[in-house]
Amino acid sequence: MKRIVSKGDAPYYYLKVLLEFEDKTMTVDVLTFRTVIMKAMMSMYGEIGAAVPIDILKYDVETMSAILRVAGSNMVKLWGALTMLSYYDEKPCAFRVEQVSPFLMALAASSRQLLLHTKE
Amino acid sequence: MVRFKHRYVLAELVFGNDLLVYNVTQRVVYAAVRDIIEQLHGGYGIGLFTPGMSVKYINEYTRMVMVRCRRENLKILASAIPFIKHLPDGKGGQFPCFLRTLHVGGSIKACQKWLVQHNRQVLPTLLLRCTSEEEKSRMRKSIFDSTIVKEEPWTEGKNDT
Amino acid sequence: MSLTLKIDVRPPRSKLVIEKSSFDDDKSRHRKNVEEHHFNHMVELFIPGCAELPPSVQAEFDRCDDYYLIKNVPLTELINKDFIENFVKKGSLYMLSHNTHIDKHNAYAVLPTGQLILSVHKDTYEELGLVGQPSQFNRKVKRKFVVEVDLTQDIFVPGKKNYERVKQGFQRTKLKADFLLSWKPEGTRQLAGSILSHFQGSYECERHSQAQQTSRHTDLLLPVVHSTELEEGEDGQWCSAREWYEWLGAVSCGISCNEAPEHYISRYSCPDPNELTAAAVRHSTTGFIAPGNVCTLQEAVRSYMRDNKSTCPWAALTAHGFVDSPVSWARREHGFHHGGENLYTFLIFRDSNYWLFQAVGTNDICP
Amino acid sequence: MRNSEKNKMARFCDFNVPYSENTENLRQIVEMAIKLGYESVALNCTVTPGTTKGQAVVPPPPKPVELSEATLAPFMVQGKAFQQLTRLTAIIETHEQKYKVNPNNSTITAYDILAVQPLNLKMFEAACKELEVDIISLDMTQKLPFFLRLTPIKRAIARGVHFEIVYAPAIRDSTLRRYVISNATDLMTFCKGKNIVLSSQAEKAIELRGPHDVANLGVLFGMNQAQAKDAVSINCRSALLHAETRGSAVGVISIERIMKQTPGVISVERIPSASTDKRALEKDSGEGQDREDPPGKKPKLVAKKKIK
Repeated sequence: MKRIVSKGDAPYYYLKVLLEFEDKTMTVDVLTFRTVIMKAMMSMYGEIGAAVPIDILKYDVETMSAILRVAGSNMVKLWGALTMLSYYDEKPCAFRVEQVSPFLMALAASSRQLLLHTKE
Repeated sequence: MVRFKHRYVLAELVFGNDLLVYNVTQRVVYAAVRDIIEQLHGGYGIGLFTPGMSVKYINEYTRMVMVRCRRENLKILASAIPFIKHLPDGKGGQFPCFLRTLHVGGSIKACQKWLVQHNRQVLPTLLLRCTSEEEKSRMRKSIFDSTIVKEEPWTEGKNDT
Repeated sequence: MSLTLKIDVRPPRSKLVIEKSSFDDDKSRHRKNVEEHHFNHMVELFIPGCAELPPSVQAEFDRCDDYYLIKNVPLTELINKDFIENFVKKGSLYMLSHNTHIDKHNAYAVLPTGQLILSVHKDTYEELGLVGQPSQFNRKVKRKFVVEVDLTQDIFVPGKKNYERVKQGFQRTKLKADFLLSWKPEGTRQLAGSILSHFQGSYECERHSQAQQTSRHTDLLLPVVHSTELEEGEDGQWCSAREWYEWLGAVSCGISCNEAPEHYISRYSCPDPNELTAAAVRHSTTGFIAPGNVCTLQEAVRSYMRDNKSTCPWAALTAHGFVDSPVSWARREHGFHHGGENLYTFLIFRDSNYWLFQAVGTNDICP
Repeated sequence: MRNSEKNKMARFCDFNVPYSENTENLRQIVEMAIKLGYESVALNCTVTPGTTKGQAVVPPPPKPVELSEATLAPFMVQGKAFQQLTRLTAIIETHEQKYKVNPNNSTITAYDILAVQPLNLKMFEAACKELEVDIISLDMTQKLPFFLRLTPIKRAIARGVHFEIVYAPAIRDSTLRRYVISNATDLMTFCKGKNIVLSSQAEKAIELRGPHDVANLGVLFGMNQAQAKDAVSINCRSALLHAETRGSAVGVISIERIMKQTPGVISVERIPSASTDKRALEKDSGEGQDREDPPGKKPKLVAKKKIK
C-alpha cells in the first residue's frame, strides 16, 4: 500500500466559463474566443500576462461556453482578467465563471445544479 | 512609526552614441519607466506600481538616475528596466538608450554613499569624455554636488508621506 | 512597523490523495472509504474496451434506491421519539438539507451512524444554546459552528435534560429545511417506503429516482498505466497517476483528447504512452445515492473484472459528493470556498489492485 | 428591527446599485444580480447635502424594484428571500455638509444604509472617527485627493465602519481600472484586508459580475482568500447590522433581547462604539466586525448604558 498526499497548490486549475454578449445574437468561434481571452490578459497584465499559457480544453460555439486550463499559479490572474473584460470589438460582453476547480473531474457535475428526477 | 519602505535603484543611462549629450530630465525617465511597465505588466502592474514611484535624482553628466519604488514592487521595476530601449529627445523623436542597473539600496543615503564611491572610480573616464575646459568644470561641479538634487523630484502629483 | 502589501495570487488550497492498494489486502480501506462518504450525488463508471455496460453491472445501477424529498421539515421532527426508534436506529438513514448553500446558509445532515450534524451561523448557534465546535475553517473569526447531536444515545429520550435542551433549542430557533432522504432498513422485513408514510401526513413529500445516462466512445486513446506504479515510468512506459486522473476528468467532461488541436488553442492531449481502444462505455447515475449502492456497484465491477476475459484493462468508478454537505468523509467537516469538491475515484485493475483518488477543495480536512 | 430576521445568513450582497429613474434598466440590473447569485442588493442614492440653503436635499428612499414571480422563483425555496435595501451616499466636503449627515434626520434614517464619500482629508478623518455612518466610500476612479493615513483607518475599523471598493468603473474603462487598482491596493496596505466591502456601482446589467468573481478580484487587490470572500458576504452583513444599531441610538448602547418562549433576559450584547475607551477598542479591532452582531430575532432596546 502506498499513499501520496499532494496538498496546497494544485499544478493546474480548470475553469468553466461562459462568454456573454449584451447583444444575444453574437457568436464567436474558438479562435476568436482565444483572442478574447488573450486580449483580456493583455490589457490587465500586459505582455507578460498575454504570454501565460491557457488551454481551451472544450469549446461550445452555441453557448459560447468553454473549459479552460491554466497553471495554478496563474489562476487568480486569469480569473481576474476575465472578470475585468468588458468589451470585445466595441461590443459589451462579460465572462461568467461558472465553476472553478483544481480537479477536472469535479467539473463533470455540480450538486448545486442537481435536478431531481422523477420516474414517470 | 509606521511607514512605507522603499527601494532605490541606481542606474546608468547608456546612450548609443557617447558624444551626444541629450537633455534627459526626470520627467522623461519617469514616463519611460511607466510606459515600459504598462507595456509589460499591463494595467494591473501600473496600478500596483505607481503609488510610491518617483525619479529622485538625475545627473546628466555622469548619466546616473535614481528611481524610487515601494519595496514590494522592486521586482516589477527591476524586471522592466532592461526593456527600455529608447528615450524621447524632447523634439518629438526618440534616441536609443538603455539603463544599466548598478545598485539597489534601501535608503537615499546608502545609494548616495555608493554613488560617491562609484563616481570616484569613473571620474577619469568621465573627464576624458569632456571636450572643453568649461565642460570639465561643469562635470566636476555636478559630481561634487551629486548629493544635492537639482530640481524637485518629479512624480505624478506629490510624493508619498 | 512597515506597511507592506503582500499580494498573494496563489490559488486556494486543495488536496488530492492518491492511494494504491489491493482489494485482497486486509488493511485495504476501500470499503471504509465508500461507506464513510455519505452523500453522493453522482456515480460514474467508465469501462474501456466494452461497447455495452455488462448486464450484471447494469442491474446494480437499476437497483439503486429511490430517494425522497421532504419539504419544510422542522428539526424538531428529527428528534421525534418515534422517528428515532423506528428509522434512525433501525437502518441506515441518510438525510441532507437540500438547496442550502453551506457557505451562506445553515446546513443539516443526519448520518447513518445516528448523528445529526448542524452547520450553523453564529447567530443561530447562539440562539440554539447547544454545545458545538467552531468551524475548523476561519478559526480567527468564528462565524460557523458545528453542532453534533447523537440521536442514538440511550439517554437521548424525552424527559432527559439533554433531550429537552435540544428540543427547546430547535423550537426556539424554528429551524426548517427541505431534506433529501434515503433509508435502508436493517434486514428485509420492513419496506424502505415506510419512512415515506411517516412524513407523508404532515409534510409535502416527493419520491425521486436516479437518473441514468450512458455515453459511448469509439476509437478512444487510453493512457497506459501500470497497476503497481503511481509515478511515471522512467523510460516513459506508463503514465503517472496524476496524468491519468486528469485524463479521466477530461473524458467525463466530454473533452475529446485524442489529438491536440492547434497549439494556440490548447496544448492538452492524451498523455503518452497511450493505446487505442475500439470502444468504451461511460455510465452515470445522478440523484441522492447511498454509499450502500456504491458498495454493491463496486463489488459488481470487481467480479466482472475477475470473470471477464475481454480486453478491458481496468475500470474507473467515480463518486461525486454533495458540495454543500456539512461532512465529507465520516464526520470530517466540509466547507465551500469556490468549489466545495469532495469526490473519489477508484481505478480498479484486473489483478485486484486498485488506485484510490480522493480529491477535496479548500475548506476541507484531508481525508 | 427591520430585516433582522433575514440577516442571519452570510448571503452574497451587492451594496451599490445606483438608483436611477430608468426603472427598466434598474430592473435589468437587479434581475442580473439575482441570476448571478446575489441575495441582497442595495439601491444607492448619491446626494451632495446642503446644495440649497436650509434643509439638505435628501430624496426619500427609492421604492424596491418590482420583480416578476419568475425571477424570484429561486428564492421561493425555504429559508431564502431576496432582499432589496436602500442606501444613501452623501458626498461631504465641508463641515456644514458633515452635520447634514445626521442620523437623527428622519429622511436619512429611512434609508437602510448610510454611506459617505469624503472629498478631503479633514472629512475623511471625521468620517472615520466620529460620523455615524456604515460605509466610507472613496472615489477610486481618480487619484485620491489626499493621502490615506493609518490612524483614522484603524479607528474606523475599530468602530465597525466599512470601506467600499467599487469594481464596475474598473470594468468599464482601462484608465479608470488603473486608478481603481492603485487606490484599492493602497487602501489595502492600511486596512490589511479588514472591513472592506466590494460592490459594483454597475450602470448596466452587463457590468455586474458574479460574487465569486468579485471575491477573486479582492484577492488581486491584496486580500487573502477568506477575506476576499467575506468582502462580498459577511462584511456586507456586518455593515447592515451596524446600520441597524446606529438607528437605535447614538453612542453606546446595549441590546437586551427578550425571547418569546422563555420570558426574561437571555443575553446581553455590547456594541463597540465611538465613545468607548480607545484601548479597549483596539484590542477588539481584530474581531470587531464579529462582536457587533446583534442577536437575530426582534432585539428590543431596553436600556442605554455607558461602558466605562
